[in-house]
Order: sequence, then C-alpha cells, then structure tokens
Amino acid sequence: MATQKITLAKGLNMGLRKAMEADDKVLLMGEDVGKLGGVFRITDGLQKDFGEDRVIDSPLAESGIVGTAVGMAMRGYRPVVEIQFDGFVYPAYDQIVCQVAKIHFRSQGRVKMPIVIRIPFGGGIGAVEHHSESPEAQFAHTPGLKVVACSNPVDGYWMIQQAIACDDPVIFLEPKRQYHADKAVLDESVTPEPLFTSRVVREGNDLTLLAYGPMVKTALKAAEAASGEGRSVEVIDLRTLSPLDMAPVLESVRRTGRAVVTHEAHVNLGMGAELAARITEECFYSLEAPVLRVGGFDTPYPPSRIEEDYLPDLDRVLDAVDRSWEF
Amino acid sequence: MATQKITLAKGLNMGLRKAMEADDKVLLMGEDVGKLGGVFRITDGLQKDFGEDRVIDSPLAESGIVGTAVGMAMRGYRPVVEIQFDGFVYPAYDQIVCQVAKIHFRSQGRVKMPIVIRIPFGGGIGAVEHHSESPEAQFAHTPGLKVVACSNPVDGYWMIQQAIACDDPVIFLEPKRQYHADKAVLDESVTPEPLFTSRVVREGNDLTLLAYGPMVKTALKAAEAASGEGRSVEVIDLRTLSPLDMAPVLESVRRTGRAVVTHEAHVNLGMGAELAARITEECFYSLEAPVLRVGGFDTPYPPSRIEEDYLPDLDRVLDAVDRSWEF
Amino acid sequence: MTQQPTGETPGFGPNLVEVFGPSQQDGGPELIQLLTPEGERVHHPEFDHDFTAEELRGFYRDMVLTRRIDTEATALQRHGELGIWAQLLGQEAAQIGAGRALRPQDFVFPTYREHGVAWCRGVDPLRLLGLFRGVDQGGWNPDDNNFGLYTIVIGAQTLHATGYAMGMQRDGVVGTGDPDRDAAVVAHFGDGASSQGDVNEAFIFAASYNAPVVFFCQNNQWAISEPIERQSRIPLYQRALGFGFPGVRVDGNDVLATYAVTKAALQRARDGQGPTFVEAYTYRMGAHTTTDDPTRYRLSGDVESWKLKDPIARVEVYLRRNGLVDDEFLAGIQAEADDLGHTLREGCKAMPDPQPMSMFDHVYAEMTDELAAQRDAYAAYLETFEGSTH
Amino acid sequence: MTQQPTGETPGFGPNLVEVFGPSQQDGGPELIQLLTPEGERVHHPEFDHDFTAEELRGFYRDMVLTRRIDTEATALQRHGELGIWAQLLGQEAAQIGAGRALRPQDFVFPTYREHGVAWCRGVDPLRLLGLFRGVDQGGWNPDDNNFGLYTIVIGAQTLHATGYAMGMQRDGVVGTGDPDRDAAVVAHFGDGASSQGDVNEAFIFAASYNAPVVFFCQNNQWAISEPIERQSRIPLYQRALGFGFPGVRVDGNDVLATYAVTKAALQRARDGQGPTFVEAYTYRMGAHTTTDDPTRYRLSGDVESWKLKDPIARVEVYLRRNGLVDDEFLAGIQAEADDLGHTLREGCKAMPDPQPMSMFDHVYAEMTDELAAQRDAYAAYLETFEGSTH
Ligand SMILES: Cc1ncc(C[n+]2csc(CCOP(=O)(O)OP(=O)(O)O)c2C)c(N)n1
Ligand SMILES: Cc1ncc(C[n+]2csc(CCOP(=O)(O)OP(=O)(O)O)c2C)c(N)n1
Ligand SMILES: [Mg+2]
Ligand SMILES: [Mg+2]
Repeated sequence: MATQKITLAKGLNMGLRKAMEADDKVLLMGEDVGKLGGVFRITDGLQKDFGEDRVIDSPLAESGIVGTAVGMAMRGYRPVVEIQFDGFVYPAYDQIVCQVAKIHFRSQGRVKMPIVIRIPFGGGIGAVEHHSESPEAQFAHTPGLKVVACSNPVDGYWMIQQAIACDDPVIFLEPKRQYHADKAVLDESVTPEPLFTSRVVREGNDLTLLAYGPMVKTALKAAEAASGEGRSVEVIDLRTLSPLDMAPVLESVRRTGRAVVTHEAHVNLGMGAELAARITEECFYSLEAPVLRVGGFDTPYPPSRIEEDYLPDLDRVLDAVDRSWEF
Repeated sequence: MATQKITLAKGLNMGLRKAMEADDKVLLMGEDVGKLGGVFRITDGLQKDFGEDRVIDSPLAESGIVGTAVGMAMRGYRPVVEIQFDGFVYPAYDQIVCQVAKIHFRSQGRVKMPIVIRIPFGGGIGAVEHHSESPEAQFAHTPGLKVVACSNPVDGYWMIQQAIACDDPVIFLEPKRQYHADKAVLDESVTPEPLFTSRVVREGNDLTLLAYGPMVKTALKAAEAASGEGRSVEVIDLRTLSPLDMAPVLESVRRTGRAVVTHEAHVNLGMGAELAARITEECFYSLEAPVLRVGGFDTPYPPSRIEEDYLPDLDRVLDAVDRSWEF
Repeated sequence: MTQQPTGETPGFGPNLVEVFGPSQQDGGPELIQLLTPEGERVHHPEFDHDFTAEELRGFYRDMVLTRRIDTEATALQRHGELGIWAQLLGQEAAQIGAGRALRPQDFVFPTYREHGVAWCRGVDPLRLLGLFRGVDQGGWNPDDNNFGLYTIVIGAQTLHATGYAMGMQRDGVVGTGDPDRDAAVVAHFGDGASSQGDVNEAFIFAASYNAPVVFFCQNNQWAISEPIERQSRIPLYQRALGFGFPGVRVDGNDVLATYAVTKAALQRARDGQGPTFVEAYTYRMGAHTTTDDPTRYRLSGDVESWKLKDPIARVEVYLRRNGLVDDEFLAGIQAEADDLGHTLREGCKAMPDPQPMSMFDHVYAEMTDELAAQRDAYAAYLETFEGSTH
Repeated sequence: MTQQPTGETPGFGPNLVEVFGPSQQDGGPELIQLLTPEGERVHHPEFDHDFTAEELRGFYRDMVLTRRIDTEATALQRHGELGIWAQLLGQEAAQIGAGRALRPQDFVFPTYREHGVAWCRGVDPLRLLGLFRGVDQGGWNPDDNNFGLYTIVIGAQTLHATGYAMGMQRDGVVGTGDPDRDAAVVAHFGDGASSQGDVNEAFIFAASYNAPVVFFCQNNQWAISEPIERQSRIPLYQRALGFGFPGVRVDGNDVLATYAVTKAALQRARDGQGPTFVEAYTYRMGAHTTTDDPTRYRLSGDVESWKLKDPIARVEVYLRRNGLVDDEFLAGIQAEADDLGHTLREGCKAMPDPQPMSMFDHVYAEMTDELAAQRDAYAAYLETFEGSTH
C-alpha cells in the first residue's frame, strides 16, 4: 500500500470514507456536511459518493441532530455527528449527557449507542466568539461517554475509524487549528495502537509534559526548547481523555518526578485538575514538585486579537517547566 | 427580632420573601412555582402574596425559562429561576454557559446578569433517574458564573438573599435531601458572613475534611466518629464552589497536613479534582499524604435501591481518613 | 397585565380566530368522536371503522386491566413498595386506542406514563414497576416488543422516535406497499412537553425528512400544576399545521375514535406520507404522580365533570346495551383483573434489589480499565465489612 | 427515499396543501408587496402607508449607505483588517424597512448580520467592525440605542427578546395608549434559525404571556449551504399560526412593504395584542460570510434572477420616474457613501487591539479574589519579558 503525505483534515476525511466503506450502517449527520463538505471540508466529497441518505444535511438544530442520531443508533445505525464548532455543542448537551451517555446503562446493556460526535475544538484561528472553545471537561465528567482528542494527521485517520468502530459513544475532538497546518506521512500498512491509549511522543527523564489535541505541537516545541537548556522533557500525547490511560503517565512521572499538564481549556476544573489529582495520589513519594497546570485562563475566551495571550504558549509552558524545577 | 426554628425549605422560602420585599425587581420564574409553590414547596405562598407577575409559572421548557430570564435581566429585573430537579437543567445549559455566563464579559460590563438559578441537587431521596444529579462541576468550570451550595437552614435563608443581591449570575445549589431534614435556629439579628466565603464548621488539627451541600452533615458525623478514635478532624463547609475560598482551606491543610474532599458528584473531574490540584500546589511541603477524594462513582446515578452504595457515606469518608493516615 | 388578544387588528389578514379558534372547554367542534360519553355510537365522515364485537370486548378488557395495573401500583406506592408512581387514571382509552392501532413491526417511544401502551405491546406489567421501585431504570428489552424504555426528561424521546423513523426509511420499510413490512413509529408525549425545544425540533426533522412518525400527544390538560393554557393558547393539534403536516384532535376518552385516528395516522406514515400529530384530548383524573397534591391547584368540580366522560364506563354501557357482553363476561374480566392485581402485588414485593456492584456494569459496552479499578477497589472495600453489620 | 407527500390520504380532513401550500419560487401569492422589482408602486388591501418623498429618499439613502458599510467591510476583510464579515448584500430593504419602523423606546435583538438595523438605530458603523476584527465582542452599549449586541449562537436572542418584552409588560409600557410610552421588541433571526429549539420556545413563551415582540425572520433562502427546504416544507410565516399568533410574508426586497408590515406588527405589540411573525422573503446575494464559498452549493442562475429584484434599484427607479430625486441628490448620497467608506477604512485600521490584561476585566461585575490572583500572576509573568521581544 502506498504511503502519502496528508493533513489532519485529509486524514479525517479519508478515515470517514474508510469507515463508510467498511460498514454501510455508518452515516454522517450535521449542518452543511453535504454539498459543502462541512465548513472545514472534513466531509468533502462524501455525500457525492455515498448519497444523501448516508451523508445527511440536518436542519439547524444541534439537539435535533444528536437526538435523531440516538434514534438512528437504536435502529442499528452508527451515526457520526458533526458539530460545526465547539461553541455550538451546548444546545445538544442535554441529549448528550442524559441520553447518549446513559441509554446503555439505563437499558442494562440492551441498547448500544455507537455514536461519534465530532467537534472541531480549540482556538488560535482568529475567530469570533463561540468558535474557539474547549469543552472536553464538560464531557469527560460524564460517565458513559468516552472522550478522545487527536493531534496529528495519522492519528486523525486511524482514531476516527476506531471511534466509529467502538460500541460506546465517543466525543471526538479535532484540533481545528491543526486541520491544515502540517502534513504527515500516512502508511496504512502500520497497525495503529488501540484508541484508548496515550502515547509517549518524545522521551525524556527530567519532567513529564502532558498534552492533547492542539497543545501537543506546542508541548513538543517546549521540550525541544528545554533540551537546549539541558532539560530532558518527556512529552505524552494523552489522546484519550475519558478514560484516561494513566499507566504511561504514572510510569513517566515516577521516573521524572515532575509533571506539567497543558490544555487550552480553562484551568479551573479542566483536565489538568483531574490529572494532577490522580498523579499526586499515585506518585506522591516520587514527586519533586506539585503537578503544575498551564491552561486557558478562567475568563471567557477573549476577542481574537488577544487570544494568543489567553492560550497557553511555548513560553508559558516553559515557565511552568521552570517553576517545577525551582520548586 | 425573635428567633425561630426553621427547616432549610423554610429558610429558603423566607429568604425569597425577604428579597422580594426588599426589591420589587426580584421575580421568580419556573415550572410549578406558582399555586403549587414548586414541587418542593420552596416558593409556597409567594405567588399568592406577590402576584402572578412576580411569581411566574413558566411553560415546560428550561431553555426558555433561562433565556427569558436573560431578557428580563437586560430590562433591569433580577430573576430567580427554579429548575425543578438537577437533571433537568441541561436543556438550559446552552443559555447558561453561552449567554448568562458571558453577557457581562461580551458587553464589557455594560450589561449585568443578576440572575439566580436555583437547583435542588443531589441524591438520597429514593427518586427515579435524573432526580439526583450533582452538576456543580459543569457550572464551576465556566468563567462568568458563580456557584454556591448551602448546607443548612440558616445559610439557606441568608445565602439566597445574598445571591439575589449579587450582580453576577449565581448557580444556587440546594441539597434537596436536607430540605425538610433538620431544623436550626434562625436569629435574624446576627450578621451573616459574605456569600463567597467558606466556613470552618468543626475545628480539628489532624486532617482537613472538605464538604459542601448535602455532604456537610456526613462530614460532621465522620469527624465526630473519628474523634472517637482520637483523630481530630477539621471540617470546612465550602459554601462557595466558584470562586473557591481557598484561604481557610490552605490555612487548615498547612496545619493538619492532610486533606479529604467529599461530594456526591462523580469523582472524575469533580470539585475534588480542583481542590486536590490547588491544595497540592499551595501546600506541597505541608502535605503528609495526597489529597484524597470520596465521591459518587464514575457511573450514571444508579437505581435508587442501591443509591446508598453510590453515594459517599460516613464509612467511606472514614475509610479515606484512614487511608490518609496510613499514607 | 399579560393581556390576551383583545380583538382584531386591522392589517393582520384573516382574523386569526377564524383560522384557529381558542381551546374550547369540551374539546371543541373539531373533536373526533365515535362513542359519546353516554355510550352512543356516532359516526365521523373521515375517520371510522367497523368494530367487531371481539375488538370492542378486547378494548374493554385492555382498559379494565390497565386501570387495575394503575390502581395496584398506586396502592403499592402507598404501602412503600414503590418510590413513586405516575398514574394514568382517565387516560386508558387514549393509550389502548393508540396501542391497539399498532402493528408488530411498528415501534413505540413512551414517556413515563404509557402503561396502557406497554400492555398492548405485551410488556410484562411487573417490568413497569422496576423503575418506580428503584430496582432498575427500565426492565425490558426495547427490541423484544418494539417498545422503548420510559423516558423521563420531557420530550427527549420525540427526537429518538424521529431518528428511529429515519432509520426505517433507510431500511426500506416505508412506502413499499407490503403491509407486513411497512412500519412506523409512535412518539408519545404530553401537553406540557409540547413546549420543549426538543419536541418542536422533532416536528422540524420529521417534516424535513418526511419521516414515518406519529406524534401522539395526550393532552390531559395538566403539566403537574400548570394548565394547558400556559403551554398553548390554541388547540394543540394545530401546532402541527405550522410545521407543514396534519394535526387532528380526537376524543382521548373514546377508545374507538383514538384507535381509528391513530390507525389512519400510522397507515399514512407507513405509506410514506410522513408525520401526523394526534392530540388525544383527555384528562388526568389522578394526581401528577403519587407525590403530587392536585388540590393545591385545581378544582374538584373539574374532576367531577370529567368523571362523566370516563373512558371505560362508556364502552361498558355500549357493550351492555347492545348485548355484546353479559355479566359472566364482565365478572370474568374482574377475576382476571384480581389475578393481575395479585400477581403484581406479589411480584413487586418479591422484586430483588439490584446488586450494589451492578452499578459498574453497562456504563460502557466496552468496560474501561479505570472504571474496573474503581469497581474492584469498592469491592475490596466492601469486603472489609464482611461479617460486620454494614 | 425520504418521500415527499404523494397526495391526499383519506381521513386527514382538508388536504393540507389547500390550507398551507408549499413554498413558492417567487414568494407565492401571499407575498405582501408595495413596490415591484420594476419600481411600480402597488397597493395592498391591508398593509399600506402614504409615504412622503422625504421618507422614500430616506430609505434610499439608508440602503445605499448600508450597502456601502457592507462592501467596505467585505473589502476590509479581504485586506486582512477583519477576521471575517457577515455580508448583508441583498437584504438592505428588509433591514431598513424593519429598522425604520421602530420607535425610540422599542428594543432590538439582532443576529450578527443586522448592520442595516444598527444603522437605523444610530449605532456608529465603526463599532460594528470590532467583533469581526477581533478587538471586542460588541462595541456598543445596548441601552444607548436600544439595540442589543450581536448574538452568534443561532436563535438564543429570540428568548432574550421575549424576556425583555415580558419586562416591558411589567414596566407598564404596553397597551397604555400613550404612543410615546408603549413599546415593543423586535427579535431578528434567519430561516435556518427557525429550526432551533430556542426559537420555537420563544414563540411559546411569547404566545403564552402575550408578550409585545415581533419575530422578524429574514428568510434569505439559505443557512450557509442549506436551502430553506431543509428547515421547512411550507412557507415559514405559517409556523406562527400553529403557535396561535399571526404570521405574514412580506417582500423583503421591498423596503416600503417591509416598513409597513413591521410598523403594523410593532403597533399590534405595543397595543398589547401580542406577538407577530414577519417573514421577510429575501435572498442572500453574497456568501454566508467572507469565508464561505457558495459556488459549492448553489447555482449562479438563482443569484442572477434575484439581481433583478434588487432592493435599492427598484426604489431608485421609482424615485427617478416620479421626479423625487435628481442627479445632484444621488451624487450627494454617493459622496456621503464615499465619506462613510473612508471613515470606516481609516477607523478600522486605527482600531487598537485590546490590552491583553483586559481579558480579566468584566468576567464578573464583582471581581473574585481567585481571578484577581490569576490576573496578577499573569501580569507579573509578562513583566519578566519586559524589554525582551515577547
Ligand atoms: C426536562 C424536564 N423538565 C422538567 C421535568 C419534571 N416534570 C416531570 S413530568 C412534568 C410535567 C409533564 O407534563 P406533560 O408533558 O403534560 O405530561 P403528563 O405528566 O401530564 O403526562 C414535569 C415538569 C422533566 N421530567 N423533564
Ligand atoms: C447554535 C449554532 N449552531 C451553528 C452555528 C453556525 N452557523 C452560523 S450562521 C449559520 C446559518 C444561519 O442561517 P440563518 O438562520 O438562515 O441566518 P443567515 O446566516 O442566513 O442570516 C450557522 C449554521 C451557530 N452560529 N450557532
Ligand atoms: Mg399533561
Ligand atoms: Mg438564512
């Protein structure tokens, strides 16, 4: 099988196509996913090839989209829902946390909910309000949902297929500012890791830096910069936010004694809080410093001209690395 | 002024009445809040005394209730919204996190949102699904909202008035299983503490136990039981969940060296995560053990016949106290 | 201060009241009826059906047994065996009419009150009690009887119903002309539910995709303490017209009419002609649930006047007057009801509590390591009490 | 496979199509018009108004200047000065008609596209750019001009509008008969928005409380790439009838008709007669926003045919033909437009970026200690870069 260089957008598009080819119960639903191919073109060309019954332009109503997806799932389909932007998932929040998340439990396992809810998330694209949110904690707190975030084209390709194959509902977070940012080589002959695993993306011995989605790139740059100062930073791409795959994280922190978590979401009650709590509980005697968090501030996402101040960046991550050291 | 013994339900009812007497811009809105006085009778008698224009029975639509409350606030009113049960707040989640929370910020302070959203929360009342949820973390993660939880009749009386007087939106959590559980003496001549403060409700030296809402009672019992085993447990009723009032917490933990947080909400990404992260960061060298969390399990709220297994109880809190000790 | 329309405003076309009248006390002239409260069989130009004696006796039996389920469950709640119960008293005809109009391949999405429809679908009535007893959250397999689980969040199931109907379209079981194949969905909901965004979105999706779904609204006049006027100032069935599909109001206390209308609506859906809104005009004779106290908000006179429209009494009068039943038949049904009551009582009390550890089951189809660890830790913790009184 | 209605089903009363026809290409016979695309003044039995020359020239000027704001902003986006821009090209008449029908005491809840209404309300056009440039999220005080901030979450503002109108009822400024006192609210939204639960809930609340609100829907035929048929299979204005209040469809490219109809609807609201739905039937001539590419989903022929219905051209023809304007007047407006363009260009480029630390302001009316601490820590952190290139 030939290898090719793809963007994240392309990887997701290819992955969706594969999943639709593999199982004709897979349907795409959402606003503008048809002719337009979605505002980010992730579903580009799919309606043309699979028809209007499998790539469904929905009325403009997110609760309706997710709620009808629930019914489709009950009828044996595997709907993949696109939410146009992170900030527009909230009208569907009730259906997601009270229905999608609970129906399998409510029915004692009799009714499966193999629904994937794709959400382009995060900021840094110069957009207006509600287009740069990071709602992952609001889903990860909800039992019954699984939450993953991809960070690169190759993961995008595999993870979307794995999420669709999963019999549980998956909130699938796509770092929108990475859609067209970088290319990577996809080799389809390589077997991917399982979906709900984290991955060490750079090895190191002095500090463990945890990131996911859009922050993985920043984390890698920070590790590179830190290595210039003689600090060996291990970077873990969490990939799965619920469940968390703590084994590689704990193994790493036990070795390094220090951890920093970074995400675009607000610090307060963000994923960093949970990671800090778990790491501290499991590695109490290995820690040289408390787990530090570098996230979006606890303010609404600001106007885009100052979003780079809101978002954690290389310098703020490095600052946290320094603070960990100095502790 | 005479003192009297009141339940939490009575305290809230009296507090609402006071607030309505003090400011005729205060309105109550919600399902069944009128003649019925709400399913928990918290608004009992208020429509009769203040009329249908100030105690408004709403159509059965939570987003509509909160959304119209936003408009009322823009027109200068101070709406107090009742959500019938915790599990029914989610249809209004979009209006709460995207509008109520953000309008003051969006308008650069020009438009105030003095809305109180009252939510009877928590379990232990033998109810069916969606009637026993603890959604606090889903609100506390959202900048722009303030989140408080009362735990006793006297606080109920004062805190609801303070919340209504606050110019920011307040999510006001009421531990429904305490509504009619205990009576306390209300002395109106005593000046209450400010709303956004935590309170040490039992002093101790060996471990700090943090609780709020329905778990305060359990925490106090646990402290009592622990004292029988010679362990001096300090109990703090957090009262405010966003902002957190960390000063008394940190002061206490620096003294005791140990902390346990308990709440009914799911452990994963619950308030305990944030408290553990902050305490560890601020008291790293004082901690003898990691901050331990005792919460609802990371499962949907189960059928009520086994809810006592789901909910943290005296024994599970004591177990955590023991585990902290043994660390 | 919240003024009602004071009349005609020049410039607003056909006076609204001419098109859509306000809700009328007795259901209004648009009310479709085949059997009057007095037990007179009347005919309707569009909706009618030749009922066999067998069918009529069947309806009667269904309603009597359904009422018995309801009264037993209410009693069981009073005796502390159930935490709560949502009574259907007065709504038997609406539910049996709707339930009996179904074909096996149709699928039903109920609220929490559709005990009569469940009965028609063959769900073991004992299974209905689990949710209210707190031993489960729905004790039947939806696919066994094509009857979904009770849904408590108001209106949520109407979207599920619409999505399920969209699935049927994709399965090619709509509009084929094969009566054993063509299928449709019924979405149940109440008058209060009609105000929820989800319900209105369900109308939009169903209309947009022309989905085979019947929106069956039991307008029992109350949403807990709020009268229908708080939700709509015109008859509810007219809501559908604004979304571009038909709506009809049927006497929900008339099992014949409800059956005939639902059957026609279902056939329309199965034929590929899309959604229909059926408003079953009825009355909640009991409290909202066993924890409610309706004396706080409604007049006993209203309840009394509705008693005269009892759905069972009118069928009994008709059957007797026409010699379709005799005392023996009626006594037989009473005996059956007593047996059912007994079975429910005993069965309910014998329902075991779930195992505490079961709360970790079925959170996911594919269990996660972290939840398994939480479960195991709790199991180990519980073991420390082994032998103690915990 | 998603079949459309194939005909009449026996048993569903008046055939639906007789009551509510499907949406028609040219807006249908129900379209209220006072000025044809060809610039002919026509009359309407119910909605009419004697326009003074002054008024007509005013509309013309408003539309030309509004279009200029739009083209300038579009150009500014192309030059990188704005992140995005939501164009109103083609919708000038709908917005100016609606905007000019307001009285000072009325209040407006816009979407993100109501630049023309903002103009009528006296909002400085430069302030509109802030949101799209990313320097603020709405740069005006809603109370200065009774014009709310742009709302991006589709439909959310319709509930705010309804609540605001309920507030007006409580303030006693509805139905008093005093024209300087009685007030109403306009809620703007699009055809796509009509599918959102919130919008339908707004209809329910407004009807239930008889709130003084005009639901003004610009049906520009598109919600990004989705045509109106995805949202409704009957004309949108008919949605209102199902909620129990009047709906009308007006030619949204006809500023005269839009003005007359909105004015009547507002008066109805101010008089205490409750909500009205006005569907302004128009067309989005441009892209959804500057980042959209409509060639992917619609035919250029459609756009061409709508060009013939241009809202400005028809007024110009009428004014010229009737000698109400001369070249000098028109040139004067062009000059005014050029000035406005210049002001916008220069003003936009000069708009300062917000101070980074301002993101901590106004999160709360009463700042919290924890946020203040976060702010101070960030300020201290920034100071460590002082003098560096950060
Ligand atoms: C979203 C939501 N809000 C509130 C409730 C609480 N609640 C339960 S039943 C009910 C009234 C329902 O009225 P209606 O739809 O007329 O059905 P009925 O109970 O009369 O059968 C309410 C408000 C709920 N279950 N879900
Ligand atoms: C809740 C929500 N979902 C999705 C979007 C993304 N979005 C922005 S505009 C738009 C289309 C709106 O169409 P319409 O209501 O017809 O208004 P128009 O843009 O045509 O003026 C969509 C889907 C949004 N802003 N909010
Ligand atoms: Mg009802
Ligand atoms: Mg549009």
